[in-house]
Amino acid sequence: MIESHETEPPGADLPKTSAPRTPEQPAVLSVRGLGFGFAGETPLFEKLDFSLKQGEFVSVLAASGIGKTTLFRLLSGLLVPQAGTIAIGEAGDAPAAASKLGKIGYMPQKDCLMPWRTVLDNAVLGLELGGMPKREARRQVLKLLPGLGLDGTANKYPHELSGGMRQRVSFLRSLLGGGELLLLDEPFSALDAMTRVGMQEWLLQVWEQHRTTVLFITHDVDEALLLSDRVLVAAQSPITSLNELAVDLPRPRSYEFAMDEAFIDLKRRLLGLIGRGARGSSEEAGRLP
Amino acid sequence: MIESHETEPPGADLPKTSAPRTPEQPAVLSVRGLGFGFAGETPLFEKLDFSLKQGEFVSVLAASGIGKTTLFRLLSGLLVPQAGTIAIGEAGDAPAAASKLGKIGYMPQKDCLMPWRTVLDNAVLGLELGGMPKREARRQVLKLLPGLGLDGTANKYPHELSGGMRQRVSFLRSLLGGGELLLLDEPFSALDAMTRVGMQEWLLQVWEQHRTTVLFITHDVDEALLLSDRVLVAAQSPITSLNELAVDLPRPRSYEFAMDEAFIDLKRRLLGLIGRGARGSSEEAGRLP
Amino acid sequence: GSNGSNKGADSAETELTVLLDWYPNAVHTFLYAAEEQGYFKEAGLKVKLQTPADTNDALKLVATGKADLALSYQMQVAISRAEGIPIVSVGAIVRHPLNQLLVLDSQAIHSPKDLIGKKIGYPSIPLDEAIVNTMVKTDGGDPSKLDYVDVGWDLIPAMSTKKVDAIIGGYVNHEKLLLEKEGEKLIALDPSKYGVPDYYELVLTASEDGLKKNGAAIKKFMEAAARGQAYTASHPDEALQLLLDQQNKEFPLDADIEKQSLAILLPLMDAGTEPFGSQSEQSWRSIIDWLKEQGQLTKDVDPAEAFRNL
Amino acid sequence: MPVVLFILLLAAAWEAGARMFEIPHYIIPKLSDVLVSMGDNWRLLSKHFAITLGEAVLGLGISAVFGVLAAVWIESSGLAKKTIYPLIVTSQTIPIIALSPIMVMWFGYEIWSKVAVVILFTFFPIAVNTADGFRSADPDIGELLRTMGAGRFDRFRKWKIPSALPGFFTGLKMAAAISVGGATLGEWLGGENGLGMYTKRASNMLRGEAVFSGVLLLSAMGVLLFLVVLAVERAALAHRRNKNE
Amino acid sequence: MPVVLFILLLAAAWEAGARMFEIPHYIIPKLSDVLVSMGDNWRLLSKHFAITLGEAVLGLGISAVFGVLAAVWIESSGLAKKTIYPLIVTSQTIPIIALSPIMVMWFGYEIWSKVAVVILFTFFPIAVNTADGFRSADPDIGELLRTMGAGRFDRFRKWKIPSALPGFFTGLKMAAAISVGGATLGEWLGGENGLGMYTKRASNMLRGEAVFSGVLLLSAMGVLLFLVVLAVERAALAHRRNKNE
Ligand SMILES: Nc1ncnc2c1ncn2[C@@H]1O[C@H](COP(=O)(O)OP(=O)(O)OP(=O)(O)O)[C@@H](O)[C@H]1O
Ligand SMILES: Nc1ncnc2c1ncn2[C@@H]1O[C@H](COP(=O)(O)OP(=O)(O)OP(=O)(O)O)[C@@H](O)[C@H]1O
Ligand SMILES: [Mg+2]
Ligand SMILES: [Mg+2]
Repeated sequence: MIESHETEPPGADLPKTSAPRTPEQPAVLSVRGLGFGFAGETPLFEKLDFSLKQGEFVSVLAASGIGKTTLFRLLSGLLVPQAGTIAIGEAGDAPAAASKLGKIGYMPQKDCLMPWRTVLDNAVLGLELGGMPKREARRQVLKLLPGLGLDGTANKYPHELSGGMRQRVSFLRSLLGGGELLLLDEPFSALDAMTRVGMQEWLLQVWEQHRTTVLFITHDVDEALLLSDRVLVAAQSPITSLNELAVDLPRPRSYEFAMDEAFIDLKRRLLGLIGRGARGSSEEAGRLP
Repeated sequence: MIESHETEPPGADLPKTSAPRTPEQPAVLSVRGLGFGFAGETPLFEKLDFSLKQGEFVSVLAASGIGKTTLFRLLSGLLVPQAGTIAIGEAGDAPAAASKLGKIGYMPQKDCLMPWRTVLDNAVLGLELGGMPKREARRQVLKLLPGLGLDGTANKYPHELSGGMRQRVSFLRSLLGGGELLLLDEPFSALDAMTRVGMQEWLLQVWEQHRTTVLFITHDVDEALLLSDRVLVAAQSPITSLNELAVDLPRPRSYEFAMDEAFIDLKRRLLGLIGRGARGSSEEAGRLP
Repeated sequence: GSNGSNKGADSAETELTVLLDWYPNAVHTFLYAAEEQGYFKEAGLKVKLQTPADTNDALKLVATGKADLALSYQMQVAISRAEGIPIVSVGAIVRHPLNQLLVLDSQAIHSPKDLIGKKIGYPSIPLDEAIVNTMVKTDGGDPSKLDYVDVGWDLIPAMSTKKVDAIIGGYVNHEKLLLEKEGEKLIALDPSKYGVPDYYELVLTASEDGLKKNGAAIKKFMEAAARGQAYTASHPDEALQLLLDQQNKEFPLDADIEKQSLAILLPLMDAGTEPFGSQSEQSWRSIIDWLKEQGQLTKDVDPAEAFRNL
Repeated sequence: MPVVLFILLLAAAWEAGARMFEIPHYIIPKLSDVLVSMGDNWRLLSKHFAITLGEAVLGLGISAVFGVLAAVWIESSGLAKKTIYPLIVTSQTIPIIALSPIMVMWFGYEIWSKVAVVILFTFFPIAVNTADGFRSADPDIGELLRTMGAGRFDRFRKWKIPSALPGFFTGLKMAAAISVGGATLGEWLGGENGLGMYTKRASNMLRGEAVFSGVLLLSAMGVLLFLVVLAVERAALAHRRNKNE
Repeated sequence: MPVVLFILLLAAAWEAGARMFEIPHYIIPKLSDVLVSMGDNWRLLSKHFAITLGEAVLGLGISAVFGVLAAVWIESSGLAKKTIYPLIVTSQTIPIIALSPIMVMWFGYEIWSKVAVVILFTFFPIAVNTADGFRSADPDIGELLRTMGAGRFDRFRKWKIPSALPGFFTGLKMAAAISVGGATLGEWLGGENGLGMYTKRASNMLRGEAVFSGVLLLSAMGVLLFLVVLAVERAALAHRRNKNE
């Protein structure tokens, strides 16, 4: 069950890295022979294999519309694979689809905030479901809001927030939901560079503290390189395999490194992996009426 | 009425640039002494002045939650300024708030697709409102879909699309809506790099063909520099003025230039202008419960 | 269920539920008199008066034992028996027709045959059609030329708004009085004068089972009721006042109208030398024969079984 | 299929219950007797059925038109909202039977008094549900249309109406179910024809089987109208995500 | 304010119309006469008012509980949807008055037969609107809750119920308006008390003024109940974006 596509990151033994990863790390997620397509559509996945190890931070880079969100919905148990298996947790062979639900923190691409709840009550949802008393849950979340740039919004309703603020509330909610595996679907796409860096640092802190395994969809190459242990790239549709790039940069990382030789080299390799995956291309651009 | 914060872009006389811009260009949008804040909140704008000239492509860069979307809603006439005036069109002093509506192509930050309409019927909306027969409008739009990577989706409903596809449909719809001024609120935030480049080139084509004036919100510094004649930066809240950077790069531009000295210099200046505008900061990151 | 003895403080009292034919009015004076004068109590009865939605409900409730007695109509009892509803009449309360054909005086209608070509309103009861048909035929007219309009509940507005020229189904002691109070002049044509057998308008009914089980109590009830009627006949104003007092707590009756009504009713309720409520087989036979003739009975009904003189 | 099964089950329960508990036939007749009576009077019943159906459908149609118009009016004018809406609500609180003389005075004994009662019954659910449907329209789409220069009319057509459709159908379904009750009541206010009249006369003649054949047919008519509306709804909202599964 | 003005206008139209057209007072009395009659019988009327109000409120309360339960059941079970829902629809299509002996047999002449009619009237709009409210819930939020490990119960509580609230209130508002009609009809089926009985008797006595004071009070009661529900709705949905403006 346990696989290792990964080479040991050289920064693993740096003092600040609190979660050392070895090849013996158990697979917390393993996907075998996954096949799926929506009814009446060409399949999105065929015989796809991959796995995540305990405590890994892995990014997924792929073209829009290729099936990333669908993959997340499969992993979280919302959709049922048409072929293959998805196993979550140490005992990689046991659980059925239903049991995936609740073991996962999932941040969907759309914010999906409940319009009838305030920011605070939206963020609190996971704790509430976990059985924490509402008052206590609110108190804890209230303390976290300023760190996300959401101070003063606790009692606002979602339609009174900016797009980026909604995204941050959704992000916070998914983190508080708990679960050993965190699936984040373009969590920072609506944020400006500064806010985004803040969020990334915040996420890394959480990750290191809790040793959660993170699978992270992004369209930002720099972000992928900065955050991940590995980057998975899907270049063709249907997805039959994921190309993989191990990011062997020391941690903690920051955007200061972005000009470093190693980083630029990785970036070049990553861009090479991506290839020309986008469906749209400027050559075909039609004329507006 | 006519102002010129802008220096003549050196690339203006290049053969490929089809829309030469001179300082004499009339202001198509001029904002004077704008003041606005939501009821019970601190104001978002105070005594804000700025203007756009005919045919200009201007980007806005600012932190999440600072008021960009609100500014667009003011410009498009959906919100009414509490102070100051917003004038659109050549006769800069005449029109009242209501008359702005319909003169503008507005792509909102949320996709706002009609869930009961197919992709095709959503995209067609602007033409339909303009009085074009439905059949003809559909025919024209159908030809445009492949250029946006949306081939085969014409008869899908929004909930069957990926996030990036929905964004592209919304983008197409706003372009087809017509209007002399195009307000685009983070139009490409959900797109991967390749698709994004395709869309950017598509947008530039349209812009050059139609000489529309474009005001473009983005969080991507490279994108802003690649597309714009000027970049406006709002660094503090409430916004009392917009810092401005003229992008005097020749057109057509491409990401190949991103490593050029001039580009990197502009980028550094732009990043300097932005400052630390984000509300969130990693120092304040709280602990997860 | 309401029959059987009351297990309360006064266990000697038998409880009887009596369903009225309509909301309480002058025709029920004898019941209120018997109650207020204590005749029921003296007879060891506890009587509960109820107003049902209509008498058909009342008949069915009595038949199933949900109530002990119900005021109903002689013809309705005959029809019930034909439909297999085990109802028996135990007393004739009003001994002659109250339901008469009412015509506005201005219409120049003086006898039933004058109705040819006119509109006759009736309240969704096919029997009423049969009554008018017989009257017209007896009077020498052709009933097939009559124009009936089913006016549902509202007899009086139908006539006063000139939707119909005549109405059947109204009572001479109620609808006629009310219309006259509004200043209309009315002619009432009595069916029994035009070929319809003289029948009992109102009878008191019990079920066959109830009669078996509770016969004694019902007999006592009839005796107490007879005393109530006797009191009403001798002290009409006082008796009526008992009814009015009782009703004014719930709904104010029109004292004037009820007084006139009672004056009309008293002679029609008078059994003469017979005891109050007594019935003749002759009356039952003639009305059953007439109903059969009119095709209103789906099965034959034995007149002797339809009533019981207690 | 399960529905058919369920109906058969109910029918069996009725027949068995009537036999087992020895319920007097004049209270609840045996289903078999009702069906026999129905068979015997088939031609008469179908004539009355057609008449009542006509009243119900006519009333329902008029209600649909005016209910929607009222909802549109309420939605588009603050004054209408403050006047029409309370008036509509009030119209529902008036006990019709108490005012039957007025109904008869105004509409006579012809079909119109029955149609009027049907309208009084069915107008309300259609108007209220449609109005609430309008109100549930996503304001962001409305804003978008405004920026595109869509006037009130276009916004109504392209935004409010599609948004109110599910509510309208909820109202219409309810209205379809109760329209038959309205027609029945209307017939009881006076008239010569229709199943309502049939049941009332049967009831006055104490014919339990005939009453129940009338009631069964009236009920079937209501269910039928409901199903027709349901089918139209299914077709109209086929592609809505959370309508119809 | 415009509402008050509007009511005054209607009142004036009534008074003027009754005077001008010389309609018999037992069909449409003059408003002024009605008010005088109301004043004269004030104590009696308020007693009957209280009784009818009690019936309406009790029936409405029971309907609210069972209507919501039925909607929940319909929402959560495919079988219930296929059986209960048709049953509820059918219950609406049955002409109640035809079955009055059954009502009386089962519920007697006490308050329960009236409450039963109120329930029969009001259960339907509550159940249907609540069920449609459940169906309109955003499936994306439901999916999110599932990923968070929320079971059926939690999803119901935190997603379906808040989503169905507007629909529930639409239904409850309608139910409130018609509950009074149900109570009136129930009283007509038999009873001694209540405003419905009062109007029925008055109508039999050709007392137009008394009929209309009863009708006015019944109407006012319906409007009152409606307004109470409206106020509760306003409070409960205060922060919803497109409810209440
Ligand atoms: N419910 C659905 N029914 C039918 N087709 C669907 C459905 N959801 C998604 N699809 C299709 O599946 C494909 C993959 O969609 P998905 O949302 O997984 O893409 P994605 O990789 O997340 O893209 P993006 O980066 O734009 O979010 C798309 O072509 C989309 O049209
Ligand atoms: N309808 C509203 N009512 C009250 N406050 C609002 C409303 N809409 C926006 N705001 C507030 O106004 C501020 C600016 O919002 P706006 O959407 O303009 O931000 P933005 O610059 O577009 O941010 P982003 O980049 O995240 O989209 C935010 O603090 C937000 O909470
Ligand atoms: Mg996606
Ligand atoms: Mg924004």
